Amino acid sequence: MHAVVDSLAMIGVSYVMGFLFYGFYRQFNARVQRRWGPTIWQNLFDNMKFFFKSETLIHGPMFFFGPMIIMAGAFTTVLFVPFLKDSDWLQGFSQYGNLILIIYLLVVGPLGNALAVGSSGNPFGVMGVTRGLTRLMGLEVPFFLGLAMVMLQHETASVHAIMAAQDSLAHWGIVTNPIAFCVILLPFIGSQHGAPFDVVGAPVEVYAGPRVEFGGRLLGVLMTQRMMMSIAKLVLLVDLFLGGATNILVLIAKAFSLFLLTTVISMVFPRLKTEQAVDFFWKVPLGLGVLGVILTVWLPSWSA
Amino acid sequence: MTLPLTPVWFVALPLLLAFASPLWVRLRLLMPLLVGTPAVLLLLALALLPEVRIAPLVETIVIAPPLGIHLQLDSASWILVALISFTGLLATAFIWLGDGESYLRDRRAFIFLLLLIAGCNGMVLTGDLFNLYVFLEISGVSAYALSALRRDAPALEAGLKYLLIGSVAAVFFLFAVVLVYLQIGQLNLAAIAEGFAGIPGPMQILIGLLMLVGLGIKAELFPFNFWVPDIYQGSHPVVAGLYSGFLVKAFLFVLFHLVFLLLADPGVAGAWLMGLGAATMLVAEVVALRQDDMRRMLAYSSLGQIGLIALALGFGAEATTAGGLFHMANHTLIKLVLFLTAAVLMRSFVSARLADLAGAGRARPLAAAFFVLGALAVMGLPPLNGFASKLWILKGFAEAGVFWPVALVLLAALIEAGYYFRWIKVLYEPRADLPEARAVERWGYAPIAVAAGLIVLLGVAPFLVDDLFIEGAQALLDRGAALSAVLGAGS
Amino acid sequence: MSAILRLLFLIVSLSPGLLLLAWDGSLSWTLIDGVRLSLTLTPLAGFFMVLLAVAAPLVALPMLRRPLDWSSLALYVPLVLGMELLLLAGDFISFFIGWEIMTWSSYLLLLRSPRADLETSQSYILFNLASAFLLLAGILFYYSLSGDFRIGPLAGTTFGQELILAVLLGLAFLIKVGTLPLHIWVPSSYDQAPDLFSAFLSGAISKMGVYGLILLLTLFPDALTSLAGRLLEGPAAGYLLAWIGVVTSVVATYKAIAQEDMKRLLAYSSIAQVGYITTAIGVGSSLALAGALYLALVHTLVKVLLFISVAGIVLQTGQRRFKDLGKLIERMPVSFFGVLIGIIGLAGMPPLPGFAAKYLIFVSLVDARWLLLLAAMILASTAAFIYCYKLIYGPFLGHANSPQAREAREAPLIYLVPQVILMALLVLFGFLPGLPVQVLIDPVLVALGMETIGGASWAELTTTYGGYDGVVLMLVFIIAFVLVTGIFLLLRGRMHRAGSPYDLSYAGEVPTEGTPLHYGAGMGRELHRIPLVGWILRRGTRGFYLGLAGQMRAAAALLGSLYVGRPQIWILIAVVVFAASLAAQSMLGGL
Amino acid sequence: MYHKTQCEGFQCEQAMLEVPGEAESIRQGVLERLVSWMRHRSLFVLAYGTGCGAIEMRPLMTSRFDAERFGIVGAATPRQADVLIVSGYLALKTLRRVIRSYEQMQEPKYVIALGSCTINGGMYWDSYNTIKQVDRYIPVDIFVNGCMPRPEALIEGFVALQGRIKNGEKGGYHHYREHIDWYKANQRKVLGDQIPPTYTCDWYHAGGVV
Repeated sequence: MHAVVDSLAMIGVSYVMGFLFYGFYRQFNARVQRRWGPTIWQNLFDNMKFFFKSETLIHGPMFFFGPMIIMAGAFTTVLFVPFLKDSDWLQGFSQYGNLILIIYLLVVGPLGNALAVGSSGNPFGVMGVTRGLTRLMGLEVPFFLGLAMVMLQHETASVHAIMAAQDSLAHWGIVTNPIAFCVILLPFIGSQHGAPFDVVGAPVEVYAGPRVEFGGRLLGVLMTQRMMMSIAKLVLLVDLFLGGATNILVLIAKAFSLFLLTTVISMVFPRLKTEQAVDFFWKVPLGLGVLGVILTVWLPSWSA
Repeated sequence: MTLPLTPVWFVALPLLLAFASPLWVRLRLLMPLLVGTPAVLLLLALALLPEVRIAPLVETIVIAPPLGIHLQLDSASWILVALISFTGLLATAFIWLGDGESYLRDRRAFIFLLLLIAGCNGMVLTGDLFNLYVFLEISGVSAYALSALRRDAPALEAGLKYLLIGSVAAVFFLFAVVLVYLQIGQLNLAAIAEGFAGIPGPMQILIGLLMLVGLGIKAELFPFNFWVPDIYQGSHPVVAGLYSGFLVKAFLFVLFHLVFLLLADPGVAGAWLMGLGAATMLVAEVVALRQDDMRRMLAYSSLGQIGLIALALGFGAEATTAGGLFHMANHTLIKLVLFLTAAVLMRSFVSARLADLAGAGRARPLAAAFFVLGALAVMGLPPLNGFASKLWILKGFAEAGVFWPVALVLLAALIEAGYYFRWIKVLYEPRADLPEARAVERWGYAPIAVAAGLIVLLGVAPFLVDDLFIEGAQALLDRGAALSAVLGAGS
Repeated sequence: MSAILRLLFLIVSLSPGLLLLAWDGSLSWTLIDGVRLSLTLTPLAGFFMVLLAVAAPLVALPMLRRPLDWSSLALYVPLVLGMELLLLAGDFISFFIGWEIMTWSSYLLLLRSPRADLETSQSYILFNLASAFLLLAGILFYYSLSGDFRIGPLAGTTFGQELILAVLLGLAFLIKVGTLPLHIWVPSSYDQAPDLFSAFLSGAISKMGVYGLILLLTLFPDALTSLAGRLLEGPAAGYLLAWIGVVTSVVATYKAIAQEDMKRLLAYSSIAQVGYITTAIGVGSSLALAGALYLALVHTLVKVLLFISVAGIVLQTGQRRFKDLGKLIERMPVSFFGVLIGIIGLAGMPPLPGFAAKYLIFVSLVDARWLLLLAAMILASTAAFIYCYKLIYGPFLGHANSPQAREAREAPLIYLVPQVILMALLVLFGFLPGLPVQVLIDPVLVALGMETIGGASWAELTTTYGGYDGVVLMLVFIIAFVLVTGIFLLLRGRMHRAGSPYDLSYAGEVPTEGTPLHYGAGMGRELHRIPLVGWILRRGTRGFYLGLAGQMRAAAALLGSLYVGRPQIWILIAVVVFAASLAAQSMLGGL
Repeated sequence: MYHKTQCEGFQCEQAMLEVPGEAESIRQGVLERLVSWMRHRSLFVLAYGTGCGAIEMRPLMTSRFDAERFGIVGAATPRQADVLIVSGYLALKTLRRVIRSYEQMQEPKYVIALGSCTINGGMYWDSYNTIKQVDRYIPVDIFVNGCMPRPEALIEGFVALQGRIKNGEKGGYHHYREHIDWYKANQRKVLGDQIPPTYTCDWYHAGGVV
């Protein structure tokens, strides 16, 4: 029973945080561009509107199940990320998983959806999927390298243990392992479909995106999972680098500050083409990561 | 002449039968006798085996007291004799059963085939340098004639070329014999062996080189083997199979027999022969890569294997020598299968060229299967006999800690695979317009099947025969024992 | 008669399994003087025997489809028996015999395909024989060191000797597994082999190289560490091996993405997967070896599954290129699920066991502190998503691009049975990732003298870095899926299916059958624009090997010109050689 | 292909073009009111830039006019869009695409026609290949007249549309469904064989107009 309530709570929290954060993002974006911008609830409205569209077109069973898989993937991801530390609540099933599992779970859904895109038969959609996978290929390398540095630092892949090790501000990951944080930051924005790297699903401008054939309620599902997935990633980073959170308010504050940081970075950079993005990931964050590995792993071992 | 079972029969029986050939023609016994003679010789060899394993049989037919024919059947020469008889049996059986070309079935072929067997047996058995020369000429002459049997231009050309080069070889060898006789005054090998060390060094070298060139030409070692492909290609595949099967082996055996017998320390000569063997092997395998005629390809492949055997025997360790002898036997079986298969394919498709044989494996599955088996065996792939003997040789090298021959042998095997598998691939080429295959007598496959069966059997269970080869190697290498057997214990 | 033969064939294909159940004790006899063959079943070999026991019958079953190709069936028998011999071998000679029987029988099986061309078959056999001969050289060297052919740890050897041995045997096995730059024979032969046999090539035969590599480690007293000491937390010699493996995976993955043919793609993906295994072997810790074995298991299941599915597609459509297929999802649903499960396993996605294997390897890399290797491996395994997607999109999704693809029917039952079995196995291992660890891998680790990694239950996969629970993961995912679908269907609103596959939002245009809508062939082409990937894809080793072959032929021509058909030259050469050596002797020795 | 009802084509034009009654007050439940409210706050626009109107639509999204504050954002494909803007005159070639895009949108869907050309052909009143009255071919919810109308006018049009959505009034798409024969006949008249494929309206063949 506890597990059920807890799971529902986690899903609810991540959804609410998701649309609020993205509502804020849109408003903040508007302010930076000297506009009013929509209300903070705008994402909820959009989402709900799609859920209540009276017509939904599908292209065969796989097309229908794709969004279901991605949504199930999002739920699973959320449930395997511990939201709070030293608490019975908002844990989900995180004690049965670990960091590497979470990283892979983040990709399960999109791949399931890729099947749906493919079965629609729209070449633009498939093009978008390919771009998405290409970007993933680029960002995953530095992202995972950074996570590996964290895992190595704490000698565990368990998020709980990593969180528990950061018991004071001085032991926060961002303080003890700043290189890993820097390595992860940009790929993290990419994985959030954030601005310089968002050509894949570029919302309005590019016809070729994975969502080209999705409309109606299915599109609502896709929007929902993206918001939830983003929150799961944010919380994960909070757990790894900002010492986790003991209650929901702290969690929101920490996640929000991280979100603000990524948003600010997103605001000021122009969009990259997919291959430019990949090249960038392999040059700058990965280069930094290699440097970090040499500094934190090789040098100590040689000097020892 | 009281004992019916003596080594003399190995020479005498084929000679006698050959000279009485008009009678057999009259009695229509030509074919049965052609097959029967080697069969009888094989039985004789088997019957003599227990005795030979105890001690070498030495037989002297005295013509006039210092002159005489010395025959010596020890474990090593027994292997060769048995091999010659067995090969002769299979080849003649193929000629008889396979209902082949008429020129192989007439009186002349009968005579020359039996003479070839007699000559080779004699070469292997003789303990006398001059007789060695005589038998060498007998086998040589019959071989020239066999090459030219078909009497068309290529065959005659091959025969003539063989005659020329064979005569040169014989001349070199004769010079050597003359020089030896001048120096020592003896022609008995054992006696020569005793006195050889007394010859001045430069003369030893001269004699050695003369023999090397003479026998090297005959035994197809590298700088002297340029004639081989032409002759093999010009001759009928069965005849080529005999050349590759036992003629070369006999010469090779003679060469090494002389080396191990005459020289107290065969190290230097062995090293030379190893070098020649390695060169023969590598050069032949490389050249074979580009051959488009099956007979020619098989000729080069045969050269390569000869090189390997020379390499193994030249090393002079017991394991390599035993392996080398074993490989001789195995290679004979393999080449017999391959050449007889080539004969079948040539008869079916009229040509032996690569392009004409494309897809032949689908029209003649059995022949192609034998070819594949032979090819796998010759490359030394388990579980076939080529593997067992190669392993034995290589193990010998490894035991001695000498690795360059191992590397060369394996490299050569790899190159060999390069062309054999090309042929296999082409034989099984999917082809819409399969060439029309002419009918082949099914019984012709029987000798091939026997050889193939032995290939598999010796590959799976080489332990059945390995004692023979170890004893053979010991007999070949043990100079003292050989000398004492002839000259008496005191010498 | 035919029925009996087929039954016999099936029994042979089942023989590895029977052997596993029935074998106890050992067997030995003398081959030739001083060479003694001995057969015994070690736990390590037993593990690979399990792979063979899975792959052999499952590949054999579809081969029984009529019209029967008796030659293939006949050749399959020595192949399977040879591999059994190879695995049972307690000494290197029987190992080599098994290895060679496997080599030539697989080559002859390869020739059964009408598509096999000369270049492919030659490269297959020559590389494999090169591997075999290197192996033999290594064995002989081993023999000269230990004086015995029995497989066992060496003692009292010098660094140089160990290095030579490791290089000889290592090269032999690396050729077999197909690591860079010795992989050139893999793609074309997997591609051109008979469709079902490709499954066996990739699923079982390539694993023998893996077996050899692990066996190589056991020859040295302290595995790879004894060779060159330690680097960070792993063996320094293994670092090199691991990089070979990772570079192989990266390059092969990009090559796989660039392929336009299903079987070639799978072939390159095999190279990449085996590259991971090589890496793990390089790490050499107990975690890594467990990962390597696990991945070998998963790869066998997955590749047999995928190749059989693909064989079914090829059988029913006659097409093998992505651009000629499409939209088979409705016509071949079982095959679709086969490929789907297959690629999930191949990509290493949770919850299928491919993830468990990769997890172990990743953790072992972190544990060894080889983070750069880890990054490169992540690169390969993420890029693998692209070809996995291509593999399922090309044939099954999108639009049917050829008449055959439009009219294809589901593959015959005899093709589907192995697929269903393999799918069930993969899903089972997805639920219970600890099952293979406890049942299959731990005994091997024990035998190798390493610590075991089995967890408390079959559902768990545990490492020192933490683990995960397969049952919980699967259940959460399934419940979430059911829940989401249920809630979605409860929502109000009309949901209907498009009236035509061409009802696409296509910039207001109306696509028709003639519109090039299928993106199968060109997928991944844009990766060329990424500098690193473009650089990799523009390179290949084929030119080098063709050049080598050309040089060999030139040498053959040069040496062949010695063999002219003129007796006077033969005599001249003989005389000149005679004179020259005489002269040389006189100069050196003073005649 | 399409059933004849009472009349065909321009015979019954006037009847068809009449607005179906002045916004009769529609009774809505709580949930429906909520849904309507959500819908009116979120409009995804498929901007079909056929004529010069394309130039006027761009500023709408930018900082000066900022349509996003009304929840109006662009959509890339018709599947995701709620509102189709026909911005200016339609040539025959573009008409076909417009119809196709409209039919591919998911209901509820609305059309805003921009500029005089969509109402009566405007300056192209005598062009041989320009459509004069767009609402003969697709149902238009809001006309925004002018040549061209300024973004302010467009925003006003949007707000009017939002108002109608909020009140739960029946959108033009109902009209399209109910009078599909008439629309299709008109489309066929000008497009002939080039008429968009009928499978997008498969509900029609599936029996019964909802």
